[in-house]
Amino acid sequence: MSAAPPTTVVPPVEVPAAPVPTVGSHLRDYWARVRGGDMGALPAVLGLIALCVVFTALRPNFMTEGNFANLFTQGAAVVLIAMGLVFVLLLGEIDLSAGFASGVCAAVLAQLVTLQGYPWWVAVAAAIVTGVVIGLVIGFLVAKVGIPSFVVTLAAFLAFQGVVLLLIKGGTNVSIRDEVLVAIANRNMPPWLGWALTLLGVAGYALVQLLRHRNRSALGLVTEPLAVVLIRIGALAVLAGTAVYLLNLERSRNVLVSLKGVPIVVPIIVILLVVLTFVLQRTAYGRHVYAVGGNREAARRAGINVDRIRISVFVICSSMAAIGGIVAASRGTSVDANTGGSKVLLYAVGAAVIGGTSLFGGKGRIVDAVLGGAVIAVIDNGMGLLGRSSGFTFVVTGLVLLLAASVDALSRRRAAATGNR
Amino acid sequence: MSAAPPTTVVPPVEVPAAPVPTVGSHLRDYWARVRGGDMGALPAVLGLIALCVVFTALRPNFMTEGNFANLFTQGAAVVLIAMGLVFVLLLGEIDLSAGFASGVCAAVLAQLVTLQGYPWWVAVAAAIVTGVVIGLVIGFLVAKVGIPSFVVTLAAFLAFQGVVLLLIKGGTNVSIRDEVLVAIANRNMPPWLGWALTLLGVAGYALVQLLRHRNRSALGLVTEPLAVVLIRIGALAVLAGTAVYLLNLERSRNVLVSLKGVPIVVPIIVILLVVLTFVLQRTAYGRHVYAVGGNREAARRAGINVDRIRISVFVICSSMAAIGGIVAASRGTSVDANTGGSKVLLYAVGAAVIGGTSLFGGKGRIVDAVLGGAVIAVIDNGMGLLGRSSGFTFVVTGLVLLLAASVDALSRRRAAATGNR
Amino acid sequence: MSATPLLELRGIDKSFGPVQVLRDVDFSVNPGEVTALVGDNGAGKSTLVKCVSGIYSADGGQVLFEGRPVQIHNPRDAASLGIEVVYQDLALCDNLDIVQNMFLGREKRRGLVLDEPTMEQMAAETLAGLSVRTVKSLRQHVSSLSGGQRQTVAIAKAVLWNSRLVILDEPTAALGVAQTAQVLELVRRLADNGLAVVLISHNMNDVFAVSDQIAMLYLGQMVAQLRTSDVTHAQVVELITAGRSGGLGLAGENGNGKRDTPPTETTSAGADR
Amino acid sequence: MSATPLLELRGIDKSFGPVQVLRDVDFSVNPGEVTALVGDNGAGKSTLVKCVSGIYSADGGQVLFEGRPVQIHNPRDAASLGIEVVYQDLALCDNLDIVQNMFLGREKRRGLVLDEPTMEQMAAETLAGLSVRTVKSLRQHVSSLSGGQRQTVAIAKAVLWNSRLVILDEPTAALGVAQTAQVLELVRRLADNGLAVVLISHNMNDVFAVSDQIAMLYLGQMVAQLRTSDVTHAQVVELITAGRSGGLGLAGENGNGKRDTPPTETTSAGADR
Amino acid sequence: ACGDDAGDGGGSTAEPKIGVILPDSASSDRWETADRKYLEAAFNAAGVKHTIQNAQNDKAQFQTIADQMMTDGVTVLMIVNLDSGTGKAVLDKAKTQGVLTIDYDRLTLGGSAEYYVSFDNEAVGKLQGEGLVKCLTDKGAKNPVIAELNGSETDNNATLFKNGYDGVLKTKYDSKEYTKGPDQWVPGWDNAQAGTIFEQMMTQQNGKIDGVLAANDGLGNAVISVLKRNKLNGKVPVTGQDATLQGLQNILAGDQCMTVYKAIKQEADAAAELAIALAKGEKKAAPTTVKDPEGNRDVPAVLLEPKAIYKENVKDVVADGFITKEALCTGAFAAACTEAGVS
Ligand SMILES: Nc1ncnc2c1ncn2[C@@H]1O[C@H](COP(=O)(O)OP(=O)(O)OP(=O)(O)O)[C@@H](O)[C@H]1O
Ligand SMILES: Nc1ncnc2c1ncn2[C@@H]1O[C@H](COP(=O)(O)OP(=O)(O)OP(=O)(O)O)[C@@H](O)[C@H]1O
Ligand SMILES: [Mg+2]
Ligand SMILES: [Mg+2]
Repeated sequence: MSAAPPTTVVPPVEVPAAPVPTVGSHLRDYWARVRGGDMGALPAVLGLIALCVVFTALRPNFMTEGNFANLFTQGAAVVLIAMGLVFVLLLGEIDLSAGFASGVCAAVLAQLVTLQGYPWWVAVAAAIVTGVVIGLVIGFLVAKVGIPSFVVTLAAFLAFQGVVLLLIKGGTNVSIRDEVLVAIANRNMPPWLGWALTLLGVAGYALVQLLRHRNRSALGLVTEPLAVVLIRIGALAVLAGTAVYLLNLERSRNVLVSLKGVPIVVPIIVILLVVLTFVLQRTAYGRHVYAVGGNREAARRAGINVDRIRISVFVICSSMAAIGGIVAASRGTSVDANTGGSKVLLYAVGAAVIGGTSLFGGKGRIVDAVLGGAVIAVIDNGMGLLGRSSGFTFVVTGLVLLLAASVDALSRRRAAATGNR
Repeated sequence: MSAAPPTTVVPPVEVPAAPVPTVGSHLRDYWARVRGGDMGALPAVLGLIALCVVFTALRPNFMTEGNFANLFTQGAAVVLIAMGLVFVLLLGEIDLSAGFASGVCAAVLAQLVTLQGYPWWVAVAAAIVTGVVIGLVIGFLVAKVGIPSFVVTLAAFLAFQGVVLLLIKGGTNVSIRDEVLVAIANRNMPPWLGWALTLLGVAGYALVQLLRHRNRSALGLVTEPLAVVLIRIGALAVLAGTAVYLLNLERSRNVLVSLKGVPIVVPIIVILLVVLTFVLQRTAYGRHVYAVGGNREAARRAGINVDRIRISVFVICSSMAAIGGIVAASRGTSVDANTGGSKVLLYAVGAAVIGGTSLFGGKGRIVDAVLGGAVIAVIDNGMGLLGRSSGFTFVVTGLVLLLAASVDALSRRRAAATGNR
Repeated sequence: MSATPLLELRGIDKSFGPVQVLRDVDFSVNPGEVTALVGDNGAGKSTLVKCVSGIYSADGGQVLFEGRPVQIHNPRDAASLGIEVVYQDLALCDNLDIVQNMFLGREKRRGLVLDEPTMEQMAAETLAGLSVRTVKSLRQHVSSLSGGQRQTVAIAKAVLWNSRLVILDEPTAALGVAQTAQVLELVRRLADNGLAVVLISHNMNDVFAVSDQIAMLYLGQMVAQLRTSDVTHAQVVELITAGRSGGLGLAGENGNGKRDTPPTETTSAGADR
Repeated sequence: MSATPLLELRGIDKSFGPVQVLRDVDFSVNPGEVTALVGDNGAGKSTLVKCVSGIYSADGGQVLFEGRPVQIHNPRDAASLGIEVVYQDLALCDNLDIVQNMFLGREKRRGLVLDEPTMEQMAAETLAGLSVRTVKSLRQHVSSLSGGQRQTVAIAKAVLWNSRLVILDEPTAALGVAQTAQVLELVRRLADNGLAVVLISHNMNDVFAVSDQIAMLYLGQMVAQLRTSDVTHAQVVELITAGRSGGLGLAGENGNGKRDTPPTETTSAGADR
Repeated sequence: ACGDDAGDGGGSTAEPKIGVILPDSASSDRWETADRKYLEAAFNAAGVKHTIQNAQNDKAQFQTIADQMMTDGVTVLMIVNLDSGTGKAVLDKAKTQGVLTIDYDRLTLGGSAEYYVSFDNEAVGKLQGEGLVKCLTDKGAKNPVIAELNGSETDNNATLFKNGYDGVLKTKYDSKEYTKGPDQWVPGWDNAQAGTIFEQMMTQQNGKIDGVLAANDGLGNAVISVLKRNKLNGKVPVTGQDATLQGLQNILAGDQCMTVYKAIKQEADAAAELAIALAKGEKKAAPTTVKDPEGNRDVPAVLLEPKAIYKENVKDVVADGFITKEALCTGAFAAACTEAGVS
């Protein structure tokens, strides 16, 4: 060891065990992070609250149980498509065809269930399979052939419009009359079922959180204080409980019929939210999605099959588009050449981006799509209540969207200034 | 200098003067680069030629003087908007509102020239100023407030639809009857003028190229052999000459009227192409655009005013959108709520991307927009000749677009495999 | 020294477009030894490593692993042969945290679910062994790490696995005094445990301190591969900066000829010096 | 040694969210001298540099330039004061070529038009002075350069201008033997020409070879700033790894106390050793 | 796949060929499903060459198609304009090329077409207004609140429809018999958007909407699905237009009160007849003229009468061959069909 580092040999030092956090230190850290600009979902939530306050001030009807229920069914299709898009955006890719892919899948559904008379589950399965196939083809063209996803999905965007037209014979409106399919976006669960599912969900969450806490403590790793975990569980319980309570109130305006309960789409969205979040956060696959999005070359060097990941996200995206298409068809009780068209795609991408997903890949969560989708649904819902000319509505919608997004932007600017990126 | 690098002191060695290139070595190098996957504009040009061959085989009418002239006026608006978008894409930003921005500017034009009776040049100036203002606002929101450009321009996309509706009062459409404005996209130059401008252009190009060659040789820098420069000048002359010759043929199918000459939009596009290419390639500003797009942090550290660059590209983009809007208004001799809507934006972005511009910034040229725009114009033009149902047309358009893009993709895949990125 | 080298390269060529970067390169690595790969800036060291690890495909030549010819088309192939690489351009995912980066591509799981606690523990142990003291949390994104901390993470990532050949491309470039000592010690320990180690470094002190053999690249050509004990500091520097030193190295000055002593011989014979 | 330092930092604090990285740091740089800034990985050296060059804004403290307090909000402010920095994370634009990168932000022009031939010539001269031999063409994109070549470009870029203070953050980390020698010589030459130079390096040999003063950071605190002639190799290593050495450095072990000898004094007095 | 002659001689000597440009396929399904079919049939019967294309609601595309058709050598061009501006540009260009033109369904203001063939769009709106009044009267509604869901604000026909039904409803509003409720345009005739808009109308009115004037069957169906969600379907009368399969089924189910049937076959046949004549160099006399206020000329015109369809006369549409019984009377609708006398 002739001329190697001179004289002093320094003993290896342990990574310093961080001090055991307390509730207080936890909150202080959180506040320091927020002040440093690392705000997580906070801006989207604040934007949402601001919007609700404004619309309520302008139209008191905004804050009614009925309108609250409307919000869910109105936003459902966009949120579902946005959830799938998050995967694609996480890789820094784009899927412009997601809107019309949902149209194609809805058209397949309509073909089978209405025109050919198949039972609903065959049609639903066929629609989802269609979505999977679309995703496989797009993914193959992007990952294996190497055409930029913007171009592939622009081509698909055009082609799918044609496919919808061909499937539903040049633009007829095909009605969906199957009771099960119509129920998805138009019926509610009995109140007791809503409560039961809520209870189940909260209990499950509590179990997972507490187990995780125990596990980490047992291994001697740094953990949040138990109190923080409990507070989080409590918050979820209160939030979910309030929502279910409100949705279980009577909202019929007609004394003869009763209208209450949680809309059936809500548990569908919640379940998909949980499942997809699990996939992204707790499985190796999800980890690899983030890795490929963050640094594709590094992921490749780490031995990840990058092509497979890239194909898979398009499959997920198109499958979610299929589900979104089914919900849209259910809500409109019909499929036409516009299903999945017009603003659906831009709203879906917008939802993901407003929620905090980056178009450059590597950053984003499923819940972003839900929060961003909520922002967009609230804007559309509120603007609908104002009832002004289309020109006015367009302008104000644009401005409100901007406003909601600027809350987030200002927080991020702070982060950039202090060097936290 | 106690323990610094030991013993051998190596004398500084000159950067080896590369061997003086010959025509042969130049071609060999080019071929090695092409084989290595660095193909420049080649794939887009090949794709274009392939498309022309296919359409001519299907419909011999495709290859007529009349149709050749049509191509230019049909593609003009999209190409102009795409040229502006290249700047925005070079920074890795996006402008979803470019289409409707052109609509807004066209609406301003129509307002002034038709409804208020101002002379055409006032209206044109006002339209372009509108474009500049739009760009400033978007740029400010993106660069200074820090909202992602996708969100800002999505909001603008919505708002501008409303603005157009408000400006032209709902569903009415406003005719453009001013002769000068109508001429832009609908009239041709007298044949002699076409020849004169061509001559001027080719001579100017030759002058610049030869001067540059002399300059570099004088300083002893590596230069292309003179023969290569001359070949390039000759190729341009032949290409431009052929195009002008074809456009100067009689293409009227009515014996009573004559229809020949280069459409007036062509010199407009060519001049903008030259000016914007000059700005990007030969000025410090252009260099900074590439730098910010390649590595924003590095550009900032090099002392570039990144915010100013970011704002400026949106101004350029919206101004070009304004010009595109004017051309579209001229071609349609009217402005309505759909001007700049439907596929204009996607086609414009698609044009830039097909030409080789990256959505992630740092890579792209103005001529990409023209080549990509030509691909899209040819597809639309050719599909128009086929005359099939709209479902079929949509599907085939998508597929053809994909095909044209895959030429490029396959070449780039080769580049990636050999490590040339 | 074992009979067959673990890794042997024969006549590797590699061009980027018109530029030829590697020219007929031979190179061999024995298990249980540290083979240093040295050369001037731009000599082609990193390119050679990337050809071995499947990042680039070589234009010509043969790769033998344990004497058998192998095809390495991508990093997965390399990993399945037991080759681990620390790249000079570190290739970490900035959007992931330290633990996530260290286990990228080989996450520990329990059933479907990632086993985060185990990974966190293992990461902490490995990092502690590399003298990392200033990392505040293992859950920090690597984008917020200092240059040396990033490098340590990359090294820790490579040595976490049961590999047979570890290639380190300038691993200590950004490291502090104590960390460098730790890494060199680690390199030696790996070799002593029977692994083959390739160490690329510009620091001749480090190279002479830990290596058993030294391979010298000069402008894309392998000028010599010699036992460390058979050369001096000054000779190595001369070989990598001028291509030859005395009777060693390329035949002609700035040579385009073949080397006069084929490396397969020099490795065992040590040649004259 | 001149009376007022060219650059003086007083009580600089910097936190990233909940993590405090710099704590009450004092630092001064004299014109005509090479001041080495050393410290362990993650000590905060790069962060300190970035606070000076306007990449980060410090949370507290004062920056004095020629004795006058200045506000540096972004790299343009720093450049207009005559501060040039070579960053550890090199910050080159991969999509530009070598010449374009070297003149980025200060392009030479003739009227509106870029003066490419002049820039190409100047770049070639500067690079030749830094022993770069393997670069095939100055019109190569920097993405295709080797690690050392990239570093050389970054260094060449910083010394091309008439600056007053040059800060080099581990400039020789990826460089070969000859290139390192050239850069160290360049550093010395810059200082001899009256510029102030800050050199960050982990290589104590280099530090002792060229520096006039050494400033030592330990876990975000400045433990001492001393004349190079007043300390030994071993003392410096001990100071940066343990925070104190004999009477030097922080008062308490792993100290949270103030240093016992304020650096403004130590610079001139050299303290005991 | 084509042996056309290049057609690059003078216009008069060319072989007859008819080009048709349809406007879109999204605002209404008639263009692709009905017009294209009937026109094709008529042209084939007469044995003239033809090409029919759809501009997909894109003006630039519209002009491109027109250019392409002239390049392709059509001698008669029949257009459904997207707006008068582009329409006029196309017609004028055609004129300079010696191509004869027909305005189909939509009049190009200031244009130069030889004929105009259409339904009377204001009359359509009037039928819708009257239909709503009839249905409300049948229900015996007292001072009903009326919601209006207009078509796309950018579609001139939507404005004409609105003029028609507003003419009827305004007298009711003025006489305080009816109350004017929310009144909104649906961008791009988008049905999904229409659903949201109507749902918000309901919210805003606290559910107090007693009659809905929906401008076509698609919008009507969107309204009906919202009403169904609130279990109000059948209680609130909804109008429509186009006599689509969906609309007719909704009428049979009692969810929709009426639709307007436009005998597209008649319109197509009339237009085709004129076009074929023009192509063969004849010039037929038109039964009437329409005043073009902008071009200040009387355009020879064929105007067809729309027809209101209620449950009672759904059978007329089937009898006309517009919709087949098999398609209409599937499963659940068989009984309703019998009841309504569809055979
Ligand atoms: N993708 C590429 N395209 C073109 N040339 C390349 C590319 N990658 C590397 N080169 C060139 O190949 C040569 C060898 O590069 P390499 O990175 O292997 O050098 P190195 O020996 O690792 O140098 P260093 O010590 O500086 O890291 C350099 O001259 C470099 O410019
Ligand atoms: N953006 C950031 N967010 C959070 N922590 C950061 C950030 N940047 C740096 N740090 C932390 O600050 C500390 C100092 O980092 P810095 O880069 O200044 O170290 P350094 O002295 O330059 O080390 P090296 O010798 O490894 O380059 C490190 O612990 C690092 O993890
Ligand atoms: Mg290297
Ligand atoms: Mg550092």
